[in-house]
Amino acid sequence: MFYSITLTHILTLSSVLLVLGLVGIVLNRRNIIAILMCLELILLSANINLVATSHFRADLAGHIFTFFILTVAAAELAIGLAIVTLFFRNRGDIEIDSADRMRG
Amino acid sequence: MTDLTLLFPTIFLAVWALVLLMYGAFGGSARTTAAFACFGLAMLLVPMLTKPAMGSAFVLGQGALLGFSPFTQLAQVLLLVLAIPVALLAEPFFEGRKAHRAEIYTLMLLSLCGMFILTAAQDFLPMYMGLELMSFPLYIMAAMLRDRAESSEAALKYFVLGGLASGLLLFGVGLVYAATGTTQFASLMVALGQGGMPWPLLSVGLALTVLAVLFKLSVVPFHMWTPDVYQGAPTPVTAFMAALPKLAAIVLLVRLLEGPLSGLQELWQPALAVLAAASMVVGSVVAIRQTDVKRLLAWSTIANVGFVLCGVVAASPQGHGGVLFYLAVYGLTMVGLFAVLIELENLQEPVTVHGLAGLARRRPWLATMLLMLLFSMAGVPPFAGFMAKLNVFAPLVAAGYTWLAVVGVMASVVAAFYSLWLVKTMYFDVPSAEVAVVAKPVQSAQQSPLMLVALAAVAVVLVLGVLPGLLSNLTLPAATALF
Amino acid sequence: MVSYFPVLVFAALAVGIAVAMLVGPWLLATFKRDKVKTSAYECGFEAFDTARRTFDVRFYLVAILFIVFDLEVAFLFPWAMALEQFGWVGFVSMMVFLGVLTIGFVYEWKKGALEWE
Amino acid sequence: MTHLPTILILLPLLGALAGALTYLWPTGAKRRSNIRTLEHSNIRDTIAMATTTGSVVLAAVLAWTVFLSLWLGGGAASHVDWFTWLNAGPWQVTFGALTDKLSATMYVVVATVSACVHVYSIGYMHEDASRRRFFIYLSAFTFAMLMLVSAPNLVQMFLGWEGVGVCSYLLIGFWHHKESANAAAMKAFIVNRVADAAMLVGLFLLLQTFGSLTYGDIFGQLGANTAALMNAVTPLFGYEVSTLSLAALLIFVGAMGKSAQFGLHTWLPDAMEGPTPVSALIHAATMVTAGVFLLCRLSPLYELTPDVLHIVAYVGALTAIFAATVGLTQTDIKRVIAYSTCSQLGYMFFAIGVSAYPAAMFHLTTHAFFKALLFLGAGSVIHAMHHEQNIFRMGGLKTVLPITYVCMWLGSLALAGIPPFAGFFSKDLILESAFMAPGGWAQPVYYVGALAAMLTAIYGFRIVFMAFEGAFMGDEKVRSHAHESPWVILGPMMPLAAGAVLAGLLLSPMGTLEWWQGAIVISHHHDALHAAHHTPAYAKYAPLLLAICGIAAAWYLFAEYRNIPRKLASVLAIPYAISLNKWYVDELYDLAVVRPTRVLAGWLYRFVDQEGIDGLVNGAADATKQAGQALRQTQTGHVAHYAFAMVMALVVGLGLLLWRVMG
Repeated sequence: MFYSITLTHILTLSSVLLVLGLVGIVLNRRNIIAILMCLELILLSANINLVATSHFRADLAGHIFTFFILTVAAAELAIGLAIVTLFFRNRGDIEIDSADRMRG
Repeated sequence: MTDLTLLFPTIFLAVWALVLLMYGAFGGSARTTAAFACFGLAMLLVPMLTKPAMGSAFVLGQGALLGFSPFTQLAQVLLLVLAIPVALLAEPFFEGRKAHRAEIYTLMLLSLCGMFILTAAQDFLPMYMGLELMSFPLYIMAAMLRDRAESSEAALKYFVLGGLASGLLLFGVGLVYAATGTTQFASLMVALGQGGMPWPLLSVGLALTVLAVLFKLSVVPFHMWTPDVYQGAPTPVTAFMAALPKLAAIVLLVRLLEGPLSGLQELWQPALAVLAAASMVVGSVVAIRQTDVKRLLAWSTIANVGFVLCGVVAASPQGHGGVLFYLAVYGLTMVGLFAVLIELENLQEPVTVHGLAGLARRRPWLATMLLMLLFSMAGVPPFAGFMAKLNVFAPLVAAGYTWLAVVGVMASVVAAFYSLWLVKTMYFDVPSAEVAVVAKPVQSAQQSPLMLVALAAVAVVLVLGVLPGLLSNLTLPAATALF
Repeated sequence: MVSYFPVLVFAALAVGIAVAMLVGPWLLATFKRDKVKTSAYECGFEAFDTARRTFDVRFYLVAILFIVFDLEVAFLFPWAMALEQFGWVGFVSMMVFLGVLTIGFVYEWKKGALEWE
Repeated sequence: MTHLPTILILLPLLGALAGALTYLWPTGAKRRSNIRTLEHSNIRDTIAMATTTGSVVLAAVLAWTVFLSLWLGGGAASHVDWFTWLNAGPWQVTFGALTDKLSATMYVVVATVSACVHVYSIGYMHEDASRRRFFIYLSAFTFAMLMLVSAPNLVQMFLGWEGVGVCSYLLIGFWHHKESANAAAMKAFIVNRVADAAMLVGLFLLLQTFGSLTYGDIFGQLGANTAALMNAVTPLFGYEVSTLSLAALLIFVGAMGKSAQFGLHTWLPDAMEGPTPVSALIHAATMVTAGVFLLCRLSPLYELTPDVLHIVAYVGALTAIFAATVGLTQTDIKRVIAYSTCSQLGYMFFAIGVSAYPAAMFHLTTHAFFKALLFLGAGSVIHAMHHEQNIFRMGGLKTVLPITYVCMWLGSLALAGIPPFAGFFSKDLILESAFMAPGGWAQPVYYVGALAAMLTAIYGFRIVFMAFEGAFMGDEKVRSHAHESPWVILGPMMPLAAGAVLAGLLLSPMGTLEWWQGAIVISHHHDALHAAHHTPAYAKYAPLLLAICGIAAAWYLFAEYRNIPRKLASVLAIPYAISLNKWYVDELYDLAVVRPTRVLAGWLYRFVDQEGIDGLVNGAADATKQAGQALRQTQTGHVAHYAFAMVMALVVGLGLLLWRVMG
């Protein structure tokens, strides 16, 4: 049973995660932090793709790629948090729907 | 061991950025940092022009991580040439708002470093790293005016949507990797070179990677962040975003399409044609209903990206040469326009369409420069903008995409309309009473580099309009080397 | 399944130690309860309060700084394992990486980001 | 040495730019009114005059150096590339300077006359408040003209062609406060535009046929695949027309406009509204000869299209006789000379028509000297007479203007073709070539030309005698103030006078094909020039005899018995009216072209433009605006909406992609 897990299964899993992340961003009407979490989810789904492929194809490139993504994702999150903080200081809340001063 | 001289410009930018960061942290003033930044960029031009290095760096297996072709080289030189005037814009803007920080130059240099990596990437890994290194500083720079709500809102929107795009890119890379077992462009080209349609997994993965680039280019329908971000970001940052990343991203797009994806031309050519048409039409049409000048320029950027894509769709040396030509001219025009806008903001002129009324009377010099740059944007000969449009439409017709050229010319007419509308407002409309009161009186001496930048932009736009050969003699061979 | 035997041993050991550490104090130690000792451990928050209140923004700052430095370890572990095969090139590369991180660290120190107040 | 042509071409441009820079000179206090005072702009005017005149004089010296080193120094033709202007794949346009005998001759003509005119203008325009502008235009014109003649390809040639057109427009309308000057400038521009449109089509045809507009490429292909190219056809209104002939004809139409040939000549007499130095430089010596030059330059092309050459010959002959008859009755001194220019250009064209290109170029050169001299002389008279231009209000001026009188005599003798003056040699050669053209088809042209030669002598000396001989017929007050012009005006006329006397003798080798060293090509099938040596004596001397008779008649009619012409006019009322009204060409155009166009335009404006197109355009504009508004509403400002749009686009795009890939 355990051995019957193939790359396809894992790609399906990662796709589900991706869709969860996308839906989270699109449907979320309240919290910016949740959007950051959804972004992380998308990145992680990509990581799963890479690691799984790396494993099944016995190729190291995917692993290396994943390390880089992790680091970059951390930096991205740091910037995201900083922007959210700034936004909070200017507005007094972090509701994503309040960010609609500019439109049209 | 890799030949480091190939990487010298990229490494130099990163090191110089860190040096400036430390200089600023240990008490260096923002003004001197600005000078050092521009000095460094100018110095870097010397080796890049005199000793253009060609070849591959970090060779692994069939391919390499980075590759330097004439196309990449020329794109990097153009990026550098555009970066210098943009860096000059920051000081006069931020000084007046007591928000001039040394960090902005570090960020600019780092973003430029990212673009250098992006334009040379031969593998999805450096492509991703370059894309993020280019984008992260942009997110931060957009938020640089810390007490303006618009500034942080712009940064937030840019960040969220940019993060989404790069997430999709990574997912796509994962799929490509799963399908082919490689992330290198060269190996991918081999894998795709078998002929026939690619299997679904691979095609979805490739589409997702291209999407991320289209997002950076703000191609319709991935454009929606653009107006909000351009409007909210500090004006020099907007200039930076309008001029530089577009060039870097299009170079990557061209290298992707003419490299690994060259076998799939029948797939991407019609798709890009549709997107180009949509961008030209939507960008031009929405622009005519704008009231904020920065926002109007953002929509015009979207339209201009559509024009540029026309050259990509042509998929010929002439087309890709025209792309570089167009973006160089467009970037410079944008920088010039934003220089004038900053000067107007500093003079407390309202930068809305109606606020420009009567500008020709109040500030004849600024109005004249604005006029010339807008004419160039509208594609009026003898300005360079006309030659730029010609250089993308002609190859398009040669490639058999006459319908797209027709759409393009019609969109140009609409685009010309809003440019000339601004000119008309400046020259013939009577200002409302408030404007006359708010605007500062004419200052006797302008000591800022803004006028210098705007004048230089006007001069180059004129010279290239009359002598397009000066630039197209460079772009055409560079693009020919792609094939 | 033989190859998973070490895991079983590992699991058994872990459970054993955990149980020992829980049971040991209960057998050996004396108990003097007071109010602080019995309250739940939280850094700077009331333990039982509305969960909707906002966090102090300085927590975010620390989090931001932490995230970045946290991840260098992800590089350091594999690097340390394979250093022998990298040779000097690998060593110098990592030193450059750490040097860049150090510059970031120096920067935030100089900017006073590490001060709580 | 190789860069001398480049330098001499750029010098006038530099002069003009330096002159233009004086406008940036800080003016100090802002002037309240727009009225310029002479004192105010004096220094800047002087600087502008010095830079423009100096640079053009220097250019003239260099032009002679280049010319003489090519002719006597045995130098070879040279070609310098400046830069590549357009690089559109296989089609390249490289600007440069092609210096062979043909262009070197034009350098000399253009630069010499221009230098004389510049110096002359210092005196002639010294009372004009905006003379600085005048000098800048003059130098700019000289530059454009040099660009035209030095061009190694038809693109640069066309740029110069349009450049001289613009400068001519600006200079004709120089006195823009005069309604008539504005109208004349517009007329010149519009008539030339009609011709240029034809020429552009011709150039496109050449580009399509040869894939290049560089002379070298075109001539090379003409030599290599002569037969194939001659058989090439272009469909036109259901007929198949020889491509080469069509292109040659269209380019000739362009040349007709610039060189004021019959049908497109109407702008030239009106162009006399410009200051007289302009008439001397542009409308006598240089710009109007550009058409002649161009056809000579393209001689390898025209030699393959004999049918077009016949048309050229007939148009030239018609122009020669037409302008000569009109010149007989005009009263404005400058208009008479203008018609004479028109007529002489007709000679040049029919020389080309009989393949005697060297004769045409020879006449172009000699004509430049004596016609510029005549114009400058006329200018001197006008200057002395306080802008009186009607020769019937002059008379007996030889005592007042002795030097001008002599100059006018020399110029008129050269014009009439009396040996040993310049015009004799070149005109003689042209007429002989026409007479001896193989097959004799051009003999009618010869007779027309000989008749025109007599008329030329009559109207040429008509001005001299009316203005300088006999009794004064104008306002006594004007005469009492009249005086000989200063030397700054007379001086520049001296080199031109020398040219009018000597050019024909000295430059007579120009009349042979060998002298041009390959710059001109003549097919051996129609080498009229060579046959001209064997002209029978009666044909050779008849024109000279006619010309002498003409001078005698002029003396009889306009100096001795001045009342005879009036009687003649009443006896020959109909021919007189036709001549006086310039064959009613302007009236015909007014009736056939201008009025119908106006009526049609008015009708189109009311019914098609205002109601149809404006309605359509405004409708389209409104629709666009509404679309913009609608699309604007989709830009809600909410990140989630933007992300949703992205994801939806992605889903749709991927769906299409998968459908395409799998299906």
